[in-house]
Amino acid sequence: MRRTGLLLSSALVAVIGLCGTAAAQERAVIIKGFGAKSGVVRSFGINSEAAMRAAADAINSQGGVKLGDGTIGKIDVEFLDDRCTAEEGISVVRRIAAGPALVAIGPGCSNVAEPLFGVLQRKAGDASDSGLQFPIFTDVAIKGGLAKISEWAFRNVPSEIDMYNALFTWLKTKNPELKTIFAGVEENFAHSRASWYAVMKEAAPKVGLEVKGEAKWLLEDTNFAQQVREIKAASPDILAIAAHPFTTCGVLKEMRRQGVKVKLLVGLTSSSSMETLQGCAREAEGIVIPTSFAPVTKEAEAAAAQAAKFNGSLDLHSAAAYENIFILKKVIEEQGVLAKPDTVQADREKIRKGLAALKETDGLLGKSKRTEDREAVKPYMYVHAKDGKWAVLFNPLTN
Amino acid sequence: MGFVDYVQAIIDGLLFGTTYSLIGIGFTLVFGVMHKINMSYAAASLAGAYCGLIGPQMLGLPPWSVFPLSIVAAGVIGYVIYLTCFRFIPLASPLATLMSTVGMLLLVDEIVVHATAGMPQNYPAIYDGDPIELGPFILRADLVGVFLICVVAMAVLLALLYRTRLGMATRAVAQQPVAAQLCGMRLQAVNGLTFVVAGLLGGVAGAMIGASVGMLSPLIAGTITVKGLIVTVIGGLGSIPGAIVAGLLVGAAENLFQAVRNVTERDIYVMLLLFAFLVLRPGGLFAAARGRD
Amino acid sequence: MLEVRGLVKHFGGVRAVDGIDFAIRPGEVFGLIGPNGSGKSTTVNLVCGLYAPTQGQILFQGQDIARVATHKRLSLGLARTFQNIRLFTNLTVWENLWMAENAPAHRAEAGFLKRWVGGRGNARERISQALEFSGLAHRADDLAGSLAFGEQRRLELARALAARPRLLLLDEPAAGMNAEEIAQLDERIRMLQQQGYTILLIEHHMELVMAVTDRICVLNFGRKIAEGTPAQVQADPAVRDAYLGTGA
Amino acid sequence: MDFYYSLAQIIGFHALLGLSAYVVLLTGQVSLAQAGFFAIGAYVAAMFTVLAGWHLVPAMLAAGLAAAAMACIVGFPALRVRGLMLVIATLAFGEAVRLFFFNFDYQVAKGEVKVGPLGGEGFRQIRWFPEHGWTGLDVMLFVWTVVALVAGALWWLDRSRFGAVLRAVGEDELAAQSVGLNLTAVKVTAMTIGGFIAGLGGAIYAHYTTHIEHSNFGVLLATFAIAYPILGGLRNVLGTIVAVIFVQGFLVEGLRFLGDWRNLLFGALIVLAMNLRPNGLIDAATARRLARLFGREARRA
Repeated sequence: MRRTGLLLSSALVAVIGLCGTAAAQERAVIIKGFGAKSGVVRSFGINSEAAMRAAADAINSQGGVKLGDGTIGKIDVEFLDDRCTAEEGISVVRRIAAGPALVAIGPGCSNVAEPLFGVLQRKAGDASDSGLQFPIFTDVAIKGGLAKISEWAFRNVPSEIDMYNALFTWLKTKNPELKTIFAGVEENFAHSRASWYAVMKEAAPKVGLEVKGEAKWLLEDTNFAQQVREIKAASPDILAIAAHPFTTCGVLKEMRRQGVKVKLLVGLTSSSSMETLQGCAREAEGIVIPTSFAPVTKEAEAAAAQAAKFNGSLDLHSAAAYENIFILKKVIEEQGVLAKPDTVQADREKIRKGLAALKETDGLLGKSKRTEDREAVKPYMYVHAKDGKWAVLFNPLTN
Repeated sequence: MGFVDYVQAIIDGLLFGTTYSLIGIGFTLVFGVMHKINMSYAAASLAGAYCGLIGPQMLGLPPWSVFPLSIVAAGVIGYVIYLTCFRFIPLASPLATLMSTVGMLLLVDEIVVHATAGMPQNYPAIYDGDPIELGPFILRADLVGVFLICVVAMAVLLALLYRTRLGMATRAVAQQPVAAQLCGMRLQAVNGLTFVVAGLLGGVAGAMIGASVGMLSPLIAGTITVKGLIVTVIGGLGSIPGAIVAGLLVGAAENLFQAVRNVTERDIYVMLLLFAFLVLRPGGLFAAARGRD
Repeated sequence: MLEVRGLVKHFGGVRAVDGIDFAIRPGEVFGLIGPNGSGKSTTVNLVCGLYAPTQGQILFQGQDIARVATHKRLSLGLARTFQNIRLFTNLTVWENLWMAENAPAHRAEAGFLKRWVGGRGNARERISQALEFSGLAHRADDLAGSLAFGEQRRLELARALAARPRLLLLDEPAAGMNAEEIAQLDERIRMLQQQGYTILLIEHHMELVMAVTDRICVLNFGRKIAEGTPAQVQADPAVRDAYLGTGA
Repeated sequence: MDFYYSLAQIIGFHALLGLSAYVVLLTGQVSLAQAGFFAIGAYVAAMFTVLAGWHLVPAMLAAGLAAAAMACIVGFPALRVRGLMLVIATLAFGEAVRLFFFNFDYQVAKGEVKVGPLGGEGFRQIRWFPEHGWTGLDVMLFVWTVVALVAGALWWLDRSRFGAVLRAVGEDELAAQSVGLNLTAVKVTAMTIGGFIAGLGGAIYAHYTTHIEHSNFGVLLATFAIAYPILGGLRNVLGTIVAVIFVQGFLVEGLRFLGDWRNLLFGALIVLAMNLRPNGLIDAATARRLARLFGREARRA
């Protein structure tokens, strides 16, 4: 154990030394990122890390953060891999909390976020609850309603309920001939399930769409002949696919083979990433997905270019990581965070209070609202796959 | 759900089951020769298929080049696995090779993840036309092609095992390793070659899985490993015909369970069926006749 | 003591044992001999329960044990050694002997818990005696697998004896032994007989069999072809044919 | 410090998982069902503390007993198969357990929210430790008390006749039968003990993560369960615990500073370890050296 600690601390020293931000008059403001950088969701981790580094770089090069005692703070980002498992996620955050970091941004997977938030103290200041007291500001894990588990948990992820309600309303006014909807659901992925059963299936009837049922499959399934026949039998106008890119593509390919066509495809927010296009650009052509990010504003374009410099691409997930750093900068300045070694716990409490007090935050696409439950209501738009790229179909902000 | 649907479900399952058969044969082949299980086999087969993608994606070769490249790559990976997980571990430690190949499985998977960032990769189909219609039933044309390629691969394998000197050596080593050595066969060379042959076959399997799914993702490796092992034991350890039949059986059974019940319960029944099968018929479908001691 | 009636065992189409009868009287050394493949080993395996007979009865002290589970036969008083020694090679010599402590005699001496999860103390005395008897006392703490061949044979015999059986099955105990070792074995078998053990000896080594047994049963092709004292059997022409292979 | 307490907890419940496989492995059975028993323990304990409001200790015992009962039931049919067949049969059983929890809903209203296992959504808010004000140190001491009790019991069992019996059965079933050992009883007992230990481990796991779902208990966890005793060597319980520390403490946490390389090295180091030490990290020679260290005459030459 001691050796592990030794190795770790020497590594930390090395990282800090390399970054070269800890110059004499400045103080390092340590923000840690964590998420999956191994396994099938590795791209999430790579992009989030790149976005955080890009944001930190942007802030540091524009003068850094003004700390409570007037010193200039430079943001120092390090990203840790949790392999998308609950155990490691908890362990990583405890490791971060044991160090000088003021706040952590992550995780990437909802199945890490849920247990992790459970480990945190439920009500801040509740002495009878020995849960961890450390602020977490989630960028990626998107499953609905998780932040209400703990007062130390904050999220800046899009609210699927709002996005899909609006999307269906818009679709219905734009194309009144669309009458029925059918879904394909990845049953063993909590987020995908929730997106259909708790979000889309509720939203569709409100705009007069008839729900014709759903076909089900599993995250790692490879054969969709049966499900596609169910889709064919239902012959819906709209097919909503609540699944991640791998099975989304699998189903779309099987539909092409069986010659099944629907008037409109709607996808899961998380699938509006490069993965889908990497896997099945041809079949996914035309799929409509609501998303909280596309490089449509000047800020967003600049941010995307910045992230690319750090070998990552900005999508709806990593854009949140980018925004989070800026939000945290604002909170740190407002709350007078000191970032001194002996004020770590007080600083964390200040950040928690600051985040909780926010009613509105700046984002790459515009203002986001914050809810009582520490969640965000982010601006969104609809994108569709066109010629192997994501293109904006409709942007409620500008129209 | 009517009768036609159930039959259609079975047909789909049978066609898809051929890929399970190929993986099952690879497991069984190595088991037959070394009496050891190579847990990393399915992952290595998929890794071979991934390597095939280097051709069209990075070297600008035509799309069909993925298939031969996948096969060759998988053969090479097979030999590397032999060297790293079997060659230097004493024969008397079966648990050690079990564990080393599990380590290899994790390693191979992670290499693939690092190379692709875990993103699914488009994989060309072997045939991209309309499905074949037989009365009320629909057959995926490309899967029929995959089925035929699998059958050819198996036939080549059987010919190799029963018609060539290498095959004879392999079988000799499998049955009487000491006697075979006394007859001048180099045990290590034969074992290594078995891994190459199994690897080549795995390459066919990996490529065909990629072609029939239309994509590759590290997500598949786990499923294919479990399915391959199931097929191997249902077919009877070391039995190639057994693995073929069992692959089709597993493919058909899981699709039927899915049609009759639903997808979330499907695998429970597959697993319980397997458990019951193993307990009631511990030797598998094509168990080698047990002699007296 | 042990009586076998009409014992039949088929393996698929092969009639390994095809209707054998014999009876062993208490206190005698009974030999079972025959050429290779005559069904000797199968008979032993039937008696100790590794195979279930296709037909026939195996009466041990008047009780039919043909369907009794293998491990229970030991507690009835039936212990054996194997042709190709089967020791627990990764256990020590001492522990090998400890394993057999499951006979009725031990049950009477120690309760369930003491027997199963108890330490070594309560078995120490008995096991040292067994070690002394087989001349292995100096190797008690060595792994069984590290013993020399002859020592392994002795250990296996000691293990069988540790169960204090009424009938001891010795399956080719002289296999692979040199003349000196066989002489020792001869002596040991006689000693066991004096101590009151009944012994079923399956053996290829004719000199040994003729020297130590009281009666002999000769098998060929799964059938009994002769039974009697060593002298009677040696004089039997059918036995000579079977061994010399000359058709009558 | 809290991080190290947390890491020690992880090592603790993984050690229980490994020890559960160790007992079964002694009888020569490679069981991939341990993750299933672990899952049963996790769900049962969590249901008792969250839904019924029990204290953790009785809930853990109940979890252990439930897992043991299931292991006992599985033990009987599984006896009929050996070797790789057994590996797959137990794998099938473990997966069936996992998939059962994937389809298992049992929710009870508690205040304004519903709690309890909910199929694919999992079972959240298993917060017995923080709700009762246990600090990281308390939890760690508790976990390691359990581990020490279990490891101690197994150590003692290993030295008793029963331990030798387990090894004897693992080595040669035929000979074991012929010296009067009841294979069924021995193997099923080993399975049951293993199930109990896995159940305890699962109970701790559920309360460590506060949220459990079926996907936590898959084939990977089952593989780890057998990996610990194999990596550690079957000489004694220490091997398993050393292996858990090697994997969880070194490969997972200790190498974290390597960032991207860590996960690649994970598999590679397992391969390397098996090449260098095919009989486990603590093999016969090491065990002898350890014994000498404690001033005792080596028992196994």
